[in-house]
Amino acid sequence: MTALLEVEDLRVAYGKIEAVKGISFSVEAGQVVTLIGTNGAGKTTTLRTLSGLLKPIGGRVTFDGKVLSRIPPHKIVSLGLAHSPEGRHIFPRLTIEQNLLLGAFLRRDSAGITRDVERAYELFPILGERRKQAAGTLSGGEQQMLAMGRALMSQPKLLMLDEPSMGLSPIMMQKIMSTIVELRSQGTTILLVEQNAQAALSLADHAHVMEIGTIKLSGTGQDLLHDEGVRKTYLGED
Amino acid sequence: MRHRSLLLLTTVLTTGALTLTACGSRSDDGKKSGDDGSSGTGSNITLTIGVDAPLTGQNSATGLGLQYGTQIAVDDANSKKLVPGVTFKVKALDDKALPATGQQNATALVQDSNVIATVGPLNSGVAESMQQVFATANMVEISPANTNPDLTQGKDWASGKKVRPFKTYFRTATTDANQGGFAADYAYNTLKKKNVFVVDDKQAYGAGLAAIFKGKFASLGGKIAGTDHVNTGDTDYSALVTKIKQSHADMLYYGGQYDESELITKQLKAGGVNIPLMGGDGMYSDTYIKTAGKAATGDLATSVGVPVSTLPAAQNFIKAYKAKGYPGDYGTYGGYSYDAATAIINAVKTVMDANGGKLPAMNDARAKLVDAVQKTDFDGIAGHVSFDQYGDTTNKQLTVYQVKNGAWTAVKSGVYSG
Amino acid sequence: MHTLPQQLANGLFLGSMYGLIAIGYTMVYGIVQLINFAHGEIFMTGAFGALTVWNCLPDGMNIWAALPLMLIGGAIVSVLIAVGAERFAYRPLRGAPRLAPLITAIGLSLALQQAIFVWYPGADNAKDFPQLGTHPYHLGSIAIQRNDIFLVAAAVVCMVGLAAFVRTSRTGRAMQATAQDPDTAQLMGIDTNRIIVIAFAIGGLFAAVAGVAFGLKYGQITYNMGFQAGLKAFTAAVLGGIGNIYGAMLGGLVLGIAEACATAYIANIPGMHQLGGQGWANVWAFVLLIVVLLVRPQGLLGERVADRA
Amino acid sequence: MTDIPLTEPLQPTPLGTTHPDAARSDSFVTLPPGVARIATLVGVAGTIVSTFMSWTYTSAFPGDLTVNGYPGGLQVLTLIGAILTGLVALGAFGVKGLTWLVPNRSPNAVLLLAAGTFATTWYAVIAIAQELGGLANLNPGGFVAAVASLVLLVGTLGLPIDRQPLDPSGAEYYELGRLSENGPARGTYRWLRQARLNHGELPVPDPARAPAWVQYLTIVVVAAAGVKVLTYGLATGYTELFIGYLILVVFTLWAFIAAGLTRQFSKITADHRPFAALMGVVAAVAYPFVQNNEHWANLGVNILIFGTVALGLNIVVGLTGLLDLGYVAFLGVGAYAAALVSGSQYSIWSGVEFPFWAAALTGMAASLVFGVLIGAPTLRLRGDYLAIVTLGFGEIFRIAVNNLDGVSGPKVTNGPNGISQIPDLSVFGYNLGDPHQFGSITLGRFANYYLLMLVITVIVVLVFTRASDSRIGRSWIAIREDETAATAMGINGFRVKLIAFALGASLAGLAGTVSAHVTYSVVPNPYQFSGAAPPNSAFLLAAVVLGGMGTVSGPVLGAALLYIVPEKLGFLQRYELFAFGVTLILIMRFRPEGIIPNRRRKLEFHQDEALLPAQQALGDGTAALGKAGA
Repeated sequence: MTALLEVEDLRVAYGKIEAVKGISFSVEAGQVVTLIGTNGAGKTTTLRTLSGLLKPIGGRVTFDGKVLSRIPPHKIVSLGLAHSPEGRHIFPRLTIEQNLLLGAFLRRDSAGITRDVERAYELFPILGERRKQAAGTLSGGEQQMLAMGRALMSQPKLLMLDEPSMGLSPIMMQKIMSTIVELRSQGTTILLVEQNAQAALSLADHAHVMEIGTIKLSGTGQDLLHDEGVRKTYLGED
Repeated sequence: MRHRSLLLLTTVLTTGALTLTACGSRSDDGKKSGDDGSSGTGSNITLTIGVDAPLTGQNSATGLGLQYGTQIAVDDANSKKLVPGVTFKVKALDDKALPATGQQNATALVQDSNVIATVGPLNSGVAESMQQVFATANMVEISPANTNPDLTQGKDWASGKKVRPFKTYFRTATTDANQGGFAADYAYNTLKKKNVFVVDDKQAYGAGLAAIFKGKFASLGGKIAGTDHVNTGDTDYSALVTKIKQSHADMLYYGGQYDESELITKQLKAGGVNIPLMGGDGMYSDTYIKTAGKAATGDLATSVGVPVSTLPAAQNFIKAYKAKGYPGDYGTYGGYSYDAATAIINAVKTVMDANGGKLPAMNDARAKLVDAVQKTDFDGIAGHVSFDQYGDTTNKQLTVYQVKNGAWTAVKSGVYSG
Repeated sequence: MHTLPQQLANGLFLGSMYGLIAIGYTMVYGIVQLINFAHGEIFMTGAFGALTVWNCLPDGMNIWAALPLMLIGGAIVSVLIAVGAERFAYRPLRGAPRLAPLITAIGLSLALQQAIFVWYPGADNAKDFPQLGTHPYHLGSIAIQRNDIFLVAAAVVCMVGLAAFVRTSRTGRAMQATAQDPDTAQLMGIDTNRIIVIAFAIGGLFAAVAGVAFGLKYGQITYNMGFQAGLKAFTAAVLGGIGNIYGAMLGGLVLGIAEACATAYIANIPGMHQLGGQGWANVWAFVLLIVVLLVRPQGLLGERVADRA
Repeated sequence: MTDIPLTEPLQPTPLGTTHPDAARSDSFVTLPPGVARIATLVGVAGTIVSTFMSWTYTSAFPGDLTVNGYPGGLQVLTLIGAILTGLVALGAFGVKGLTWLVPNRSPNAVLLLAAGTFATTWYAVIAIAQELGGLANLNPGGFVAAVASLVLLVGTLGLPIDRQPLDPSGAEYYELGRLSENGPARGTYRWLRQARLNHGELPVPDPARAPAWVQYLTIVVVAAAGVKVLTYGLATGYTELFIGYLILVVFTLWAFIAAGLTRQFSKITADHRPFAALMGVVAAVAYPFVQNNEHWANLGVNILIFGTVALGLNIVVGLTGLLDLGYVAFLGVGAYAAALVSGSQYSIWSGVEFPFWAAALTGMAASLVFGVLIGAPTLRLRGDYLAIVTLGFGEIFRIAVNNLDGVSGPKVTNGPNGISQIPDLSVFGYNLGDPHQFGSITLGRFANYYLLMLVITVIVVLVFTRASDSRIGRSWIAIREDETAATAMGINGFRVKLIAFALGASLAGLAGTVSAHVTYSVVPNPYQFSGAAPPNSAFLLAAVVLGGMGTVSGPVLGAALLYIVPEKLGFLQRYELFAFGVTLILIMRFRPEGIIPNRRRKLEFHQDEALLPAQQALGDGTAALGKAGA
């Protein structure tokens, strides 16, 4: 069986600067795969390329049997690839509910949408309490929940989360991470980009370490969690 | 180092080639101008009359009237051989109604050794930047359209201290001083209007005209119900109309062009203010009636000279203009342009006659032409053409027109004398 | 001061037109942060499109019957030009620094103006435009033209329709999302290029309505009518808070009323007798804009948002 | 994007990092190498010979091309083109002694020159046939010229041209949008992409190794040639010749770039900057002596005035990234200030006559005050608001000076009549209004003002370069690139922007003081947002952007083009403004960095070309907006 997402020799450049220099990895359905690495390693660039916001200069991305390279972002969403971007990027002047509905922009089944909105509120009760409130008034952690909930609204086959824990308090981070665990247990396929390597590795099936545009190391989450080099560089132990 | 000699060689070669081009260009100029035969020696020489006017953009309809009015005068002179041995040509430059551009055109005309004199410009503001250039070059400039008295009579003309700033500058259009006064006289004495609202467009022509009208009307004993100023390009005058309505004026005097006054009169009548609008030659145009429609009925305009349609010469001019299908609006200043060009052509003949039938060297010819133009005296298509000691036309004949049955109809002709 | 109601009405009518044009500026700016300088010319071409339809219709046709056709004709021209400009002039520059599309807009504005001036028959002078009649209705002391009633009605219909469209329709929501965060909007599955085209099209449509209203109101249109009107509408859009469609309408109304009042009343203020009247009205309009921006930099209805990036 | 340092100056990365395929040399027409070379040389010879023949039998075509024995008019241009092509071809073929003409040995230069010669010649031939009505009007010389130049072009097409690498076979062309699915469109596009010449990175010998005197001589020769070429172009007496000239000049310059000569030359000027600058000034000073014509001197003054104002605007727009749409008002403030103290009888202070230096300072000071008055309240606002406020200020200025005549406002400016009869300046007892004799050459009034303005322009250029290289200049650029980051680094954004605004305004005011005297009068109507001719705010922006933002020579070149092209292409007449508008759109579309790009700017404009912009552009656009705005 082929993987849900297959990335082969992907290369992305800003002008003449190559930010991603030929990486390959794959995500199987039902897995949680994580990309970890320092700032500037090319993780965000990779995700933005997968969702079509950036165009690669080389390589091949296959998602669910389709080659993504000539497909604009809004069509990629319709294939079942959802992207919760770095920095959350909720729509601040729309209400929480409107934000969630936008997540289901391409869906036409109103009954299903209503059901999924309710599911999002179940997952994140705080959102349900404030559903008519402008999203810009939420705290950082709540905005992250909204961003995740919104990404789930498209019923994705693969959910890409970019730095969901960035800038959050430890308690909020705990909450977000446990949500990811919950999603995994529901069978959602997740591609997770994180700087918090400890948390990411402990819940990932597979993990890849990125450094200046290349994948330095790959393995299962547990393997890497116990890898000497990874511990030194990314987990702050010496 | 081993390239040294070759570098020199190539330098010399390049310089040589470039020098060659210089020679080429010089001979080309000669060839081009000498298209119709070599100048000076033979039986036939070509002289150019320059035209400066806005030929593109907003004022171009009027500006093209200047160009083609001059063109017809030149065609007539050539076909009638008014000056034996001389073929006249027109070189029209576009000043875009901008002073600096007008000045560049003036220097270009002065530099062109075939240009004997210039007709133009349209705008008084442009004239200011050109006068000195022509004066320095001793070249005659006759404007068929400038009406600002300062241009010929100096800054203090109103107080009676008239000084002519440039002896090379003439005009076949009469000044605002005459037109404004004539209009005020007609409004007060003939129309018996006692309470007039005065508006102008804050351009040299319109503001000058309105100020003179206002002064004269008040001195006659009339009341100025109010004044206001608009910007060219404005379209909404509803607030102004409300103001005029409130002032209970019995006439509106407008100093400016038809572009604005046609809108004002429409909005005035639509606003229920049924008083006539009166203006100067800037709105004496068929376009005004055409665009303003019924609202124009009863409106008045003054213009210089006698009605063009009464002169047979003018009829031929209009016929020629239409027959050639020239663009532009000959109605307003086309006739004066024709007369201005004819004045130049006649003066060329005078200069040549005085010189034994030959044209003196260009510098000399230009200088002598100034005196010859000053002595101009003939009947043009827009009235008698001659110039007073300031370079102003002595044709003080003015006519008041009123819109009746969709056409300008002369209601009074006369000579204004202060 | 018994002229005040009339002057307010004058301002209201003028302001409605500014508002209609301003919506085009504000929508395009709200979504692509582009000052579409050519919008005034889109308004102008709409009026010429409508006039062309009128000229093609049989002589003596009732103006009320012709009006819908004229609106459609004007709208087709304006929308085509607006969308074409987006597709061929602005879209290729979307990644470039802001000056590039601005210069393009200035060039486009010049080209459109000159194209009409040079190629539209007789457009070097004002062109006659049919009117709905010139006899005013009286409402108390206020005289109201039929043409003005059309203008106000059109403005109200357009505004209400647009507000409903933006608030309730799916495309409307997509527009709001694109305006707030275009990248993320794409991640929601929104085709932002389509949304931008729709914004330009709506702007063009409203400009065409304004163009027809202009022709009806003044009975004539000119090739350069777009410049002044565009400038004022842009001012109105900023005044109301650029990016906000209600703000555009409000800004237009405030500006129109301010101009009418400046024409009528400033000269009555002691010490200002020379600084009033129609000649200074534009100056006061801009002074008002500057004062508003100083007190409330985001405009009357604008929201203070942190600059992106 | 956040993790990529975009502003870091790029090292010329070796080819191959972004494109897998190396550059290639490939002819457009398949010819045996020897044949191509021979065809080229035969074409050159034939073309040269043809210019000594008669092209047409009638002298009705301007320039009189009927003469056998020596060339005239357009033939001269063909001759120059052919000679240059021949020399460069020999250089490219490695003929000893001429190789310095093609330092990188690329035949691209030959191709471009041949194309220029071909275009000029065929333009001439077609113009003759068209104007005189039919090919029958061509004499054998004309046919010889046409055929020979065609042979020349075909021959050079057969040379191994350095071109862009081939696109990989599966390359995607996102920028084509929907057409990218369309086979023929893709094919055409691919062919066009691969047809692009590529000579920018071919190695050239470092000219610094040549002896110093050669380097100095090069600068002198180039400056002299520049003046010569310019004056020749200005002196072209008729439109056909000017168009031919334009074609040839453009292709020749392009060819010099392709040969690597311009790179060497810019290296030389960079190494000898003071000398090069001096020669530039000398060339500019020489202009009125070489082109001794008052009209062109008048145009020259106007170009310098306009160019100087554009330089001031360049500080505001190009360096600091502030969008000013009412800049011409500062020129107006300076002009009015100078007019008021000029001693003109129309000034309200008609008795006051300042010496020039004082008048210039007054004009500068007045503009500076206005700059601060406008800037202080508005520079804290977002960038787009600055645009509308400056636009409003420009309108207010024009309306105000139009009304301040004592009738509809306080009496200051004499309203629409303006302040006229401004007396000529006198500098060191030298009245600029009078012609002065220099040997056999008489310098007229406008030439005098040209020289005065040149001094001012030089001062402004010095101020501009010193400022942009200084601490404050770096702050401006930092603000332009990212205001938030700049502020975080401790730059007082408001103060720095205000300084830029005030400095730009005072430079414009300085230029205004001269302009008032040159035109004898100041009136309100030129100081508008957009109009049919310079100066106006839209044209100023256009000059800056066309020429190249952030550079010194860009705005001056832009200014020159905006004056000379309309002057020379008079045949466009009423289509002129339409053509101008379309040109602006096209230039922004295809060369947004301007004719003389600032290196950094160029990267900024084209960075996404490699990214293939179609979809990505939107997000990038807002980022760029945010950068320039705020």
